[in-house]
Amino acid sequence: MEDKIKKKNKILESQEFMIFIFIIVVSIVFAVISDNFSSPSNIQLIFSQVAINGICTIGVSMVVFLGGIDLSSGSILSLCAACSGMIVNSDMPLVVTILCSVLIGMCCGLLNGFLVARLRIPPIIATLASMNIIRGLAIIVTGGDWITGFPKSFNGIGQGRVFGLPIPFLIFLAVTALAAILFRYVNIGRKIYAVGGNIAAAELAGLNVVRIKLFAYILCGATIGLAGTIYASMVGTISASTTGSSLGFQILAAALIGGLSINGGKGTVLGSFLGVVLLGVIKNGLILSKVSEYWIDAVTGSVILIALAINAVQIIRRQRRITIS
Amino acid sequence: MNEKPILQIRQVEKRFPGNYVLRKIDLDVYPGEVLGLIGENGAGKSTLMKIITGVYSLDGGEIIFEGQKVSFQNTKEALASGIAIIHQEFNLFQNLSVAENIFLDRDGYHDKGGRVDWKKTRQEARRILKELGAEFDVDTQVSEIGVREQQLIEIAKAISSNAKVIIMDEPSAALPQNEVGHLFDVIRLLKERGCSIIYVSHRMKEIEEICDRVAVLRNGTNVGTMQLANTNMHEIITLMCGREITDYYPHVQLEPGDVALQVEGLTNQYVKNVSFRVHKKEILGIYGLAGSGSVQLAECIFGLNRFREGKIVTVKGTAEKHTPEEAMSLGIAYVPPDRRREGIIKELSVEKNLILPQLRRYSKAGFLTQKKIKSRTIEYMKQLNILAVNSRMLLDNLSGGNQQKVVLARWLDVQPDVLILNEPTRGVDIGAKVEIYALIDKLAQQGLSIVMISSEIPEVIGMCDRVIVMNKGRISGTFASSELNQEVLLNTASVAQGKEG
Amino acid sequence: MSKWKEWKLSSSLKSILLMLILILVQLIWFSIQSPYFLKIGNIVNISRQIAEIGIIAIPTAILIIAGSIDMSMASTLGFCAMAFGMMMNGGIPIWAAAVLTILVGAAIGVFNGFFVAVLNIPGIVSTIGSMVLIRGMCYIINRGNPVNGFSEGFIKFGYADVLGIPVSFLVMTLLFAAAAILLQRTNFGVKVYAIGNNEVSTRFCGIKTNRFMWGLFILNGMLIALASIFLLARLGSAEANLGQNYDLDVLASVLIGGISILGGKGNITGAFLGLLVIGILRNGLNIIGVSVLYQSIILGVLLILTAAKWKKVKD
Amino acid sequence: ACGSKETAQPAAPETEKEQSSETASKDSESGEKPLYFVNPKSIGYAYWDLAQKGAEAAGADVGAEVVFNGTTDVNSAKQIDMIEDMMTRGATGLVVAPNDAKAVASVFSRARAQGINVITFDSDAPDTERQYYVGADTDQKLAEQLIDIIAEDIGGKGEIAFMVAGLGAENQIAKMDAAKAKLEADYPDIELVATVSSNDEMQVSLTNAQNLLKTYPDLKGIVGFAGGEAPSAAEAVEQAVNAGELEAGQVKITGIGWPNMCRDYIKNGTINKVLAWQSETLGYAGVYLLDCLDKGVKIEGEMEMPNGKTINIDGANAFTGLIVISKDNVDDYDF
Ligand SMILES: Nc1ncnc2c1ncn2[C@@H]1O[C@H](COP(=O)(O)OP(=O)(O)OP(=O)(O)O)[C@@H](O)[C@H]1O
Ligand SMILES: Nc1ncnc2c1ncn2[C@@H]1O[C@H](COP(=O)(O)OP(=O)(O)OP(=O)(O)O)[C@@H](O)[C@H]1O
Ligand SMILES: [Mg+2]
Ligand SMILES: [Mg+2]
Repeated sequence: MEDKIKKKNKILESQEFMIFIFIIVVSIVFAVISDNFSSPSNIQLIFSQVAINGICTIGVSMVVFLGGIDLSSGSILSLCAACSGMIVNSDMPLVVTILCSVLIGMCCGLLNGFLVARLRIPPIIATLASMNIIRGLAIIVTGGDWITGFPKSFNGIGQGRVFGLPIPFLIFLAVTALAAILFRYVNIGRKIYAVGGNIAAAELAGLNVVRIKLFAYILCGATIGLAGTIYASMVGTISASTTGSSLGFQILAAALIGGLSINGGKGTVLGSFLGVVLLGVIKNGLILSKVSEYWIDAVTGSVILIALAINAVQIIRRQRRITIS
Repeated sequence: MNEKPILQIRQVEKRFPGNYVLRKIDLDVYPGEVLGLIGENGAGKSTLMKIITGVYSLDGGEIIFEGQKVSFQNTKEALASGIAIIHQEFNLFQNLSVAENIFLDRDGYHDKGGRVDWKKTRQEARRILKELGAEFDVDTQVSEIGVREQQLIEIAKAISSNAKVIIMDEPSAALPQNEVGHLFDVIRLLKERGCSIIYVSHRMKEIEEICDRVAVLRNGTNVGTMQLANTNMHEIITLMCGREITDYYPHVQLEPGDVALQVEGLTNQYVKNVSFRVHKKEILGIYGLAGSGSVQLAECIFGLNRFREGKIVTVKGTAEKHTPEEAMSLGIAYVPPDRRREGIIKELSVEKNLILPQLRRYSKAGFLTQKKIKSRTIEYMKQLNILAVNSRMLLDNLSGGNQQKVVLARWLDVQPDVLILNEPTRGVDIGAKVEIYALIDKLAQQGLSIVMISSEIPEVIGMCDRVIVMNKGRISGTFASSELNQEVLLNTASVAQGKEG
Repeated sequence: MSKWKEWKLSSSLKSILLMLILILVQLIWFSIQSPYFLKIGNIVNISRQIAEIGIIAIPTAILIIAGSIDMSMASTLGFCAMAFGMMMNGGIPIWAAAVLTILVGAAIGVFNGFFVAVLNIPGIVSTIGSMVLIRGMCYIINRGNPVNGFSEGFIKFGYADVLGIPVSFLVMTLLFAAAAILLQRTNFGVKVYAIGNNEVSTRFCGIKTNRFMWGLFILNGMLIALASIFLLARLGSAEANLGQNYDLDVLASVLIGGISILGGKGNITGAFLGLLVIGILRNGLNIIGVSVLYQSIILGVLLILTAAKWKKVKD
Repeated sequence: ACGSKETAQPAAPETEKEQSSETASKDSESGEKPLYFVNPKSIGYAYWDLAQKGAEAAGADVGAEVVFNGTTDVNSAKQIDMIEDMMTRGATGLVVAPNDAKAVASVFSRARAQGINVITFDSDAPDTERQYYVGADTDQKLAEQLIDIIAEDIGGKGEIAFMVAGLGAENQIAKMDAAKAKLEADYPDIELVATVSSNDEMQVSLTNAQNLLKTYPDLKGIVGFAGGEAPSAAEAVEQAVNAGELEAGQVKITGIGWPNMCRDYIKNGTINKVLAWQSETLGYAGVYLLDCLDKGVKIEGEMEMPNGKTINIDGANAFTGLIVISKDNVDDYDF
């Protein structure tokens, strides 16, 4: 009985629950302001709009759990999307395209992992560097050309729907679920949390920290690779120099709102998921509410800060309340 | 002992950049024995233990375990072969649960595909903790539990593996006295099962109580290994320090002077209506088990914690709500218990660590007065016998005991009327301890009031004039040191009292 | 025993030495590659081009040493420049507008510092929020239009020099010198390093760490505002997206300069040298005519080379 | 700020030429080729790649060395740094697509003072000392033509929306202002309901377009003022039509659009017409005009360039002309 209450309190106090409430509140506000916001088709739209950033955010969350960071995610997305487009245009089947894209993403992840784990470069520097390098590669690979004109058959993965839900969103859900399972029930996932929590202890305990870091970065790359193919299919045109250029910061914002700590070891996949959804709802809602185009950034920034502030106040309150056992 | 040793250390050598740490060490460990390992701070105990378990590589010699030469790459390999270690510093994942900290990545607790067996993890954790006399929720995050519980987890980690040799590097440093009893019960149990223990500690009482043999390290060499039955503690300590120590508690009780600090009705969520007075030239002890509120009390007095009601009065004034800065201006200084987290600043020099609370005094128009700082630091290094190459050495490169002395020097330099010491000798070797005691006593003689919060009973009894015992945030008894003994202290500290927790 | 000291000292010396070698190598290489590189005019170019980034690098370095960071610096730069321009266009005398702009910077610092000092949100987190918000403000204050049409005198000021040295570069150098003295020889410096190393211990020493941090953010805002004045004078026009991506250059110089992103370590001299490395690299590659694409790859590789610890981990 | 102000005098080059005989003679003495620096707004885009091709081709045709380089991000401060660096390197002529028309004024006047010829292309900087501007047409003409196209598409009345690359970008603002003026003057029944910006990210412009369709159910038309906007809008419309949320032809789209990106949408009727020009020609013309300035060739009227294309000189402007791309001619172009 007491256990149940405790569990319930835990849920109510969790960051995830707070964002969930925040999403609901923001949605209600938008629904009041705009007639269209709550229409089923708009909700579908929001779902499909958050999918690409969402999948990438889940990927990057894996390295954030580790105590890492990935500023290069936008560049990786660009490279993978461009390559997906080029592969599709050379008449490869979808499966091959996805596999190649994922593989390329993994290579980028391997690069990051190598820099961080082997050369022990602080992740923010390492990925700042690889951001430059991979972006350069993407532009060179495409020769700066637009990648476009994909066959109709390629539209499915980015634009199709199953049970009325956009396929990209379903993939986003699946990725989230898989990641959640990985980080809750699988040894390697727990080890990633452990490394993020206390790397010195992890090393002393004989965890192969280098391999764990590599794994997380490669997995992150693979996830972004998957998102790359979806990007190509959904957006239809890729310009390597701009694709995902603001992605890195959007992901960070979503993850941080979702309660992940930049120092690692903290937060959940669900938190990232909700963070992404919150940002997506805000962006969609602001336009639907006919907010002046000049105000959109400012309002988005304010909402991010408000979410962070509410969470901070909660943490401060909770710390006051914790009594020693 | 005619049996063959289970673990043999042969001519082991270790160099760190610039200095020899271990020189041709020989040491045997026999099955089912508890081998005490003692030595001054920096003698090389931890280093030797880390070499055995593969944390460090060795530069010479060999390690033979069960007749085989071994060289582990990391603690996990050592553990798999049957040698477990409890490190001197906590190595816990604050963000993971108790149960998981014990069994993370352990074979048998996840299947081939890597799926974690949560049920088994929890059950086993619960079982082992119970064995240790601890009954806390294994699902709690480590960040939410106290130091004592954390130490128990470290111990649980080591004994959970059915190791044949368990190395315990100062496992009792963070445990209150009453818990040490539990630990010893467990050690005896392990011993019965034939497990060998290497037990490192600076507390001679413990060595005396639990060990069969004791090895003494000095300056990286093994200066002697002996049966405890054939020797006495005095001899061991003399061997360890290289000099004779006669007077452990040099305290002389003085006629107390005027009231220096008066605490009235302090109340917040941790402490309930606490009032007491400290006089000049008096050493007041505060004793309490973990969670008794003694730490919070000290933090309240020093302005680190808010209190709702009550006030603090010194000769220099009265405070109701205040900050550490104001506490300092009231003449109060505070040496916190967790040296690494709350005391030192690793990457700053000895000098700068010293002057930190008094930057204004050591600067003119914001510019540091370098000469004054240096001479003052060197003064303290001499006075407290701080071993450092020079006053600009980074604190990170000092041993723990010396770091502690720097923190002490920092607060003495504030020239306080009241000095609050929270666990001032935690993890410090006997020699240094005695030095610190002598220093404390000298300060009291000079007219300082000293409040000493400690969980080490002999220290409390030996050093204090008067002792306040705390329990669940309240004062549950006040004693003159003459009427004190271990039993009284423990009883007063643990009586059930009041309703709320 | 004395050997430890040398060994420890050298690690910070090492990174400075590495910088110096890098600069030397660049100088030699570029002057071999192009006869124009070592011309006075080009040196002046380089110094003018790095000035604003340098001015921002100073508070950034200080913040990072103190264990925080301001991700909104590029937005702040843009906003201050726009505010400054609008004030001038609104008829406020230049000097008054400059003072007001620095106050605007300070106000942004107060805002950013609030989240860090009062709400205990890490700087890297909260300033990502303010980055978006402040950029949004850039669009709001002039409804997205660029601000320009300043007096001749002001534009001249952007290229003004003293004895051939650009004013902005002089100011930046003076600020670097001041910061170096501040960090090495004053109370302020001790506090910065102490907080960056161990905030809790520092607080336990009676230092109001939160308030101090807040102060650092205000200083940061003010210096960015100063940089925005020079930038605006040089450009003569401020678009709403002014300064975008400046943060990456600033961070790269500071980090290449050996300042640890984890706080508490590194020194301002390193940041200055890091700035030179990047400034010379950009200019040199431009002059030889290397495509910017390869430039960014080269920059990435350089970051890696300077930050990598090639030695083995164990012991 | 429309690009049609006449500031520079066509005759000016000759006099300048004489003033700067120092550099010129140095070039001819050493027999070195002139060095022309062509500086786009940024690099890595197909649009600028084509401009590079054109510029380099022109360099080969007129016998000049052409260096084509720009920043990776749209950033006027870095752009100016780069121009300065190239001046140091001894460029004898500049062809620049300024990110910020005002910010380049100072560097242009220093270049002119050193006798370096300056031409803007793609985007003008009319209040500077640049000698000529090479563009497809003025921002005003372009915007007006786009409004005419959309007005015809939607039958002269209804709600429309604008999609731009950057809200704060000078050339986007100029086009928007002209378009608004045109709407006000000629099409009182057309209502501009919203403007959204994408920062040149395709994903963002797609999202923007989708949101527009949701927000304004009565929306009749979308005008895109940068190359990525119209195709994104078309993509959004097609997806909505496929999902059954929109009727085909309900929302018309026009804008600046490159044939390769819009081909499918034009062919299947999602887009009726877009306006385009060949950046290759712009690059070519920029270098060609620079060379004319250098050699003292008279610049006036309709000029045929060595590659066979013609440009129209109108005061200080040189126009290569806009192409209306529709079903009929979309296959004639490959860019
Ligand atoms: N990481 C290191 N780098 C260089 N030298 C080290 C390092 N760690 C330990 N040492 C050296 O090892 C010696 C022994 O240290 P060690 O930690 O083994 O002492 P100890 O006997 O465990 O002391 P204590 O009783 O305080 O725990 C020190 O004097 C020091 O010179
Ligand atoms: N990086 C280092 N370089 C050189 N010497 C070091 C280094 N780290 C530690 N030491 C030396 O190691 C010795 C032991 O350090 P350590 O931190 O283990 O303290 P300790 O001996 O365990 O003290 P205590 O038991 O009081 O904690 C000290 O003498 C110190 O000078
Ligand atoms: Mg030790
Ligand atoms: Mg130690």
